Amino acid sequence: MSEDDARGTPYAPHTAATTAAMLDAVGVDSEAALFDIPESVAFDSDFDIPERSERETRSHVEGILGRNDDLTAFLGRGHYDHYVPSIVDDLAGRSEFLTSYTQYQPEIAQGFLQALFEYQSMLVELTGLGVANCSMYDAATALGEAATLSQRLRSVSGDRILVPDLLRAGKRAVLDNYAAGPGLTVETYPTTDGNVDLDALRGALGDDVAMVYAENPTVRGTIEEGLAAVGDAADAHDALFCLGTDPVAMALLETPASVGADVVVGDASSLGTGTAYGFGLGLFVTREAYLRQVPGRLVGAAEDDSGRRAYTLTLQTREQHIRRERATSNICTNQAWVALRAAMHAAWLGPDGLVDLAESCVTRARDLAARIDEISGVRAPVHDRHHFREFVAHTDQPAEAIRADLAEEGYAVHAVGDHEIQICATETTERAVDDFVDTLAEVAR
Amino acid sequence: MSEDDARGTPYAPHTAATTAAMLDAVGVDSEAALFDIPESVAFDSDFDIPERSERETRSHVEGILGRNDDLTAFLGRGHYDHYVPSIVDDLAGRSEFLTSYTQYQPEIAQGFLQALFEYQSMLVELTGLGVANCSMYDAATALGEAATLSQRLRSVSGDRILVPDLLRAGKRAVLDNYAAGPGLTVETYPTTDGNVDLDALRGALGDDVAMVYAENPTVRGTIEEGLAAVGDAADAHDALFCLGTDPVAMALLETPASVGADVVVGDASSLGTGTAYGFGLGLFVTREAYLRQVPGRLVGAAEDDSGRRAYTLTLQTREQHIRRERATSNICTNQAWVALRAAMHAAWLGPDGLVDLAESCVTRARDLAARIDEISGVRAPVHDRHHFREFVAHTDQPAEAIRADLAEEGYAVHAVGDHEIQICATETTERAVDDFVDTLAEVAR
Amino acid sequence: RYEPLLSEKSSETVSTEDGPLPDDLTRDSLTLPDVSEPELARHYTRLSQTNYGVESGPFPLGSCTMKYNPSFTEDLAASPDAAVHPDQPTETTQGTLELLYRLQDYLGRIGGMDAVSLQPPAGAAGEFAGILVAKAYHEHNGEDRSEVLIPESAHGTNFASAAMAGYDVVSLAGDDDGRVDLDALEAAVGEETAALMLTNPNTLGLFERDIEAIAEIVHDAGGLLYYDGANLNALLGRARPGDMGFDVMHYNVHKTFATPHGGGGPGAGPIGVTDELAPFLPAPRVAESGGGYEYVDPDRSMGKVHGFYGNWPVLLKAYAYIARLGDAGLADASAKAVLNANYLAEQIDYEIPFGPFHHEFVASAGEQDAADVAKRMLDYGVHPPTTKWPEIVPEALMTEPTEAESRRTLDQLAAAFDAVAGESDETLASAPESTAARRIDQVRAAREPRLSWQSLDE
Amino acid sequence: RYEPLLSEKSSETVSTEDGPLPDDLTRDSLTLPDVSEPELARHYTRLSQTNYGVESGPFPLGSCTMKYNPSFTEDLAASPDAAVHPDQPTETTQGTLELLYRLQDYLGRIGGMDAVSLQPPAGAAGEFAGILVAKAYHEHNGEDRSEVLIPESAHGTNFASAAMAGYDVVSLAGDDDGRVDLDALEAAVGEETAALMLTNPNTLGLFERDIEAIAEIVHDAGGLLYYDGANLNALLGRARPGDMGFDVMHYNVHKTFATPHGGGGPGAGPIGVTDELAPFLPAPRVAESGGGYEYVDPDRSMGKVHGFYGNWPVLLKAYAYIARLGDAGLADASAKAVLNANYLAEQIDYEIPFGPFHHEFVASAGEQDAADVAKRMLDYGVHPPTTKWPEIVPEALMTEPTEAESRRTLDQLAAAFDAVAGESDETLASAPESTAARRIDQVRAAREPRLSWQSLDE
Repeated sequence: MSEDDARGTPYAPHTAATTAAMLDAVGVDSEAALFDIPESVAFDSDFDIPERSERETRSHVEGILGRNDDLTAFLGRGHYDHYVPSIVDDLAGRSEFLTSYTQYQPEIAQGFLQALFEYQSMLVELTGLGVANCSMYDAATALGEAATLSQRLRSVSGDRILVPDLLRAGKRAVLDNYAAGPGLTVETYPTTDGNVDLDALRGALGDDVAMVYAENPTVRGTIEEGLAAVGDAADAHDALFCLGTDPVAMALLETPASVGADVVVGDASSLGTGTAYGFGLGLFVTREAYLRQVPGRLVGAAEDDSGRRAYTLTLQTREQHIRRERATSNICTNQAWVALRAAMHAAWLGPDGLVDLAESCVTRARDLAARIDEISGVRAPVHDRHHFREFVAHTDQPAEAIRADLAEEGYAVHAVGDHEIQICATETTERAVDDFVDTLAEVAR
Repeated sequence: MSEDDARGTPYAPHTAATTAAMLDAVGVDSEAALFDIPESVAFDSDFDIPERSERETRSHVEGILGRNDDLTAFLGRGHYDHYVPSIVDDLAGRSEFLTSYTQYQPEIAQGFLQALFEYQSMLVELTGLGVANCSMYDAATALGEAATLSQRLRSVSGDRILVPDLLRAGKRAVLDNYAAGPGLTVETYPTTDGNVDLDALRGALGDDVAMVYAENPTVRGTIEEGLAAVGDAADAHDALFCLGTDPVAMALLETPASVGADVVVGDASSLGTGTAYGFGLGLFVTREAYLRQVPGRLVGAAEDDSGRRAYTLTLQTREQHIRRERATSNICTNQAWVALRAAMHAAWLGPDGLVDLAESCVTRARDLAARIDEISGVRAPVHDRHHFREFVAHTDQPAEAIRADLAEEGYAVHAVGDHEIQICATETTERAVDDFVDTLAEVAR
Repeated sequence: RYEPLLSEKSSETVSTEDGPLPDDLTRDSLTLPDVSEPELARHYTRLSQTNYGVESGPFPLGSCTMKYNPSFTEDLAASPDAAVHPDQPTETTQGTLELLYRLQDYLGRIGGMDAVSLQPPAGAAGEFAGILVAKAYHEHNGEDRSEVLIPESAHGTNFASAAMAGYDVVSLAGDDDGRVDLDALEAAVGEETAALMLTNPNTLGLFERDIEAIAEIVHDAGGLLYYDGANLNALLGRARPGDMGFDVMHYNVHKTFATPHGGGGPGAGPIGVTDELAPFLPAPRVAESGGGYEYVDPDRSMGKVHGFYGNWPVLLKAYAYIARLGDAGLADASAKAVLNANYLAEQIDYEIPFGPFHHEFVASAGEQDAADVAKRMLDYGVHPPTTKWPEIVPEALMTEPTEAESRRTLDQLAAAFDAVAGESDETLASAPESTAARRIDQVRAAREPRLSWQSLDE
Repeated sequence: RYEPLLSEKSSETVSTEDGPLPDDLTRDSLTLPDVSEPELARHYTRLSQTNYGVESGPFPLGSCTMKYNPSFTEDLAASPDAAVHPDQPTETTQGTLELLYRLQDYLGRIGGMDAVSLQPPAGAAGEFAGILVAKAYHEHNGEDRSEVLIPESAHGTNFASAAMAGYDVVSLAGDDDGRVDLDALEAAVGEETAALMLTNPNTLGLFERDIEAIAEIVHDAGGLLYYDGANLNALLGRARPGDMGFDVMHYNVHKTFATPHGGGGPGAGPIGVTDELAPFLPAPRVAESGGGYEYVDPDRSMGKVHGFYGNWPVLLKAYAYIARLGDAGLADASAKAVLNANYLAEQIDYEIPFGPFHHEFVASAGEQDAADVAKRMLDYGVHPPTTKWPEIVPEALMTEPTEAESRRTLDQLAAAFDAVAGESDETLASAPESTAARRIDQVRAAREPRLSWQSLDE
């Protein structure tokens, strides 16, 4: 444990004497003798990685991270920063949660199971659909899983997946990989003024379409106005309607169930995690009818031998550790602890707090767009829509130059077109808004 | 819980409906009706303190704290910065420890009691004396308590307390207040080259002396060389010998018991806490013979009804909540949680780690003094002694100017004389040492 | 679920020879537990599992105010910007000083006091400091008063603190209603009276309605009125000690301002005084000066009660709590604390002889032994009230649910009280049966003290 | 100790009318639990108390590698400097990129691989990505191979990942010694073989001694060799997949590099490849450039398996762990893991049919039901091993103590194994009896799925 005294891993308790005694008990005279590795493939060199004390390691890693610039990020496009209360770190950090394993022994995992059951239940309320799994990796992989789900349903035929032309490239790239296995092709449909171009979508639809995907709010922050029609159009061709959203938005916007969504995907890490370089929490909710085809883990209520309510992972025959290549997905390790955090955050907010937060996402974007619209050389919002958290602004100067100038001044925005920047406003940047607007006014003229 | 929605304390669960129902159950129609306060002393104004959301409060407080300059502090003189491993925060922060009460119901407080019992035991090992209490506020108040202890012992008479002339002023001021109650007077004895001037001390001693206090290491970082003689001298006059030290120093230096100390006091927050603006952990250890006169709480081993070992607060009849004005001290709330942290840190270090740390306190001070001695305009160490953690350097320039110039450059040292600065070196400033020496060389010439 | 002592897991003796010091300056060896970090983590995790905290369940300890401790204040206290050495020059620690200054100011407003010192590291230290302020004041006025008056029902620390300051303690019997007996006070007060120490509401939860008369009696005799802040959580925004005539007071920040009790500490016990007493406060205090902050020593300071500046991290948490709640939150905290106490009292079968009470009430266990009642309540999964004190109520169950409890939890607590009320003495005497340790033999523990693992081998 | 659901504590319905959006764009109302922070804190504290983690006790889950998760890595992951938005320009996130670059480099050295992608957010995602890299490679070479070979005893994810990538899975029976049967491999391999997926040591803990011959057979047929990194904790510093002839591998950072399992996740599943396959890695990767770092898309990238850059906080923790241990620590971790498995195996009564094993062994419960053995072990206060898998061992007890356990804890574990070994089927069938929940009826849970609190009312 001491700094000057490291001779191996600090996380094994063996003294030299214990090691010797244990080797003795095993009947060998060295640790090396326990390894059954042919000489020809043995590694007899070094990684050349120095060992460090805990203090030195912290200092080393903090030194590296300190090379990140201290920017105020007005960034969104799928990764959002909402204030996470301290209590979430405190409770989720308890080792009984953080260091526990998947709940294959439910009798000693009731706490985590109940928390995940509550997470699922909150998503059921938010979506209006019947079945939420207890996490996928992120929004992109959840979308990919929705595509493969469409191929497992007897009610759905076809091999085309339709996605909006504005779909974020990273999400599209992931979807392409998930779609390729079962032989699906991914195609785009046009948007108009940020939202689904319903006529164009209808034109693109056909009975060979397996799934239509739309987002609300869209990646540009606009709020869709005719999702029920999208749902109807998909339904008319027996295609799944998959809706991308997030739990904060769902607290205010039309429920996915009410617009006919069959699957809801998205990133729930907007609750409980904050900015973490794209670290996600894939939410996946669908109709009860598709239960047996759901990917990922499900927690169910059960009874124990004493007749009391208990919780357990259930319907595991869908999963890879039992069904192997016929599983509904390969997912094993998921984002359970991130889901725990999201549930804690949602419970901390309560329905009042969550609706307030969602409403502030509308008003902050609207107010900031209005202020920015006053700036000479900028027009905002570009889309004549209601917005959620973020919006696109037109800049007379090249967007890339604006972005770079703002970065110089300590602010980050997205450049999303030659003369279009995208700006996201949440409570965490509240204090910086005035200076940001002034700075933008300077660099934009 | 929501930001826009605060109507009272966020830490009470009452909805308006519950409040109404509860008032109803009590049989009153308003909260105001529950208060039995005469009109004439009722407060009907405001504190004019705004309410803030958690996010706003954090931002507000972080903003204030951010006004502290980012200095590298080569400071000691009673408050020391040693690296505290993460695991201490993690474990001590568990709410079962942090938010628990004094262990008056031992059946549901075994964990904390055992941890305090272990803390006491480690101090017994470090001091060689028989009884450690489970904390006082800090080194100064522990010293004050030692003085009052001397008045409660039949074996001790006299009303003079002798302390070294170099005693830190703050400690002296506290001691004066504790000493005044029982009518003690505090006097100083001279030091020579940092350490006890034994002849002078012998001269000052008499049968009217109740207690002799010395420190090892001294406040100037020097290591005493003849403490056993100090102990003998005090003993010759039936005076208590009280030794001030800290647990890191005790891991290496002569044990208090071996030099005849009757009471050991000091600050143990050098383990487990780090720099915290003088936040302390008063250690108090004494001979078993004085057990019934010990101030503060004591944890003892016991048995429960099933015959198993258990722990409990014991000998409480010494304490204020039972003995009132005849108690051994007024202390009630102590520093239990800080003691828990110190014990965790000591256990993390183990004997190897603790001795290594103590040895590094000697070598770091010695090495830094040697490097500084090379600087033109500086001579170090001033005292021709072995040092622990810190040492005094003579500067040709006025010490106050050096101190101020260093502060400009981001370094803090003590100015302890017209031409004397004091410098403390631990592992936490290791990375800054080279630059510090260069900077000192510039400002000192 | 017995967890061995660290020393029983693994112990090692390390020699200190061949170190950087001559042998005659060092000990020979050091023997301490030697465990790896994973073992350490499990050790303290398991210990924590046998310990009950505010987040474990209801904690209705009368007088102790076990309210919820907001997690975010811990994060702030752990901020690197808060980790400052006390000897850093004040021009480099303006953040720390500003926070302390603001807390002095807030506490002054909340208590109705003119000047505040944050130095005392706990409530009892605040009492000691406050009484020494009073003493310095009297001495400055050339008066040598020797007595401090304290009601019989007061906290034990009041008596001990006054005695530590060198005063003789005069104990005042209460009246039949559980409050200060004005006649007894008149009889006791005199030219030796340095101060009267009073808690209001008192330990029965009762407001001392005659507080103005009490103040007049004490002041007329040249004495000072000291307010013990232990029960301030009952009054926030409704009444202030300063407005009642108190001259000195201490605040218990872990009771009133939600800093955690930490298994016994650390706390902080700031004191507030009137302008008249401000020159006698502990040194130093934080003052504003030219847009910045500095330390100043009060002119006739009584000295110090802490080696540095008190329990800084605790003060920081208290400031954060006050800044979070503001006027409305603080007043609501008191209102809900009082509502909860009254609601709970309404639900339980034990008799409550005195009232109307505020944030706490003292029920009587009647024929039952209050300490046994407490042990039995543990079996119902709740923390019991404070017992056997104040003595004016036979077999006292001193109960303070705080504002943090929900109606649902109060109902559970009431159910536990009432279940125990119906049980036999035998059942109570053998309780608890469901805890990590069964009833502990305290008598033997005190008779044969074993205070370290070293003593277990004897 | 039943803890009600949040919804059973307090629930509230909030209208969304009168908000900033037209009604036709909003839902009507939202119903969710409505609890205060103190209630929330108690809810999750109590839930945690019914959950078993690595700091609760021994956790010898074979194949899962439940090693100790150092606390300091959590602090680093919580650093404000680590909280970066993924769309920040890379010139402003040089710290993040440097850390990722260094981790790519370290993982390459540890696995003997030329190039590493950190993107896959879990082991299974790593498999999927790795197989897609292989597929892209074959396609680039104009080859349309349709099969992936996988030993019968492999992890279920191998099969599922290959299938998700569009491959037919060919399962390979093992030989009598529990290793790959070279004859069976020869028979199965061919021009349709895209890859062989292999764990080494395999799930029985056995090193595939013929790994060079296996590599030759697969490579000769034009196939690639995929290394499942689940058991890499056995080999650190002793052998590297790259040196054995593997072309692609994934690392399970929560198994090998001590990031916490989080009750099921998050993990991270970086993949390493040879130079030949590097152009096909996921986009983007971090590259050094002129003293700084930048993202570059590999020339013939297979695309992406995560919307952004993978599980950044997990990667950060893994880097911190590697930087802490260094060469000596990593090698020692494996040595102690293997020593612990062998020592534990020596102490227990159950038969262990295959060996010599490394960091884990698979005992057989014989006539007992392995799942029942596991339930009964819970009553002894320890976590049981993985059961009933791999199927080659009847009633398998797959046991991996990891390096974190002390001899003392291993002896306790062995005692639990041996106590259960001597118990009757009836005792086992009614276990556990000392846990927060008794044996749970999983069959009924699956037959009548109730997956939300809404479904409980039905």
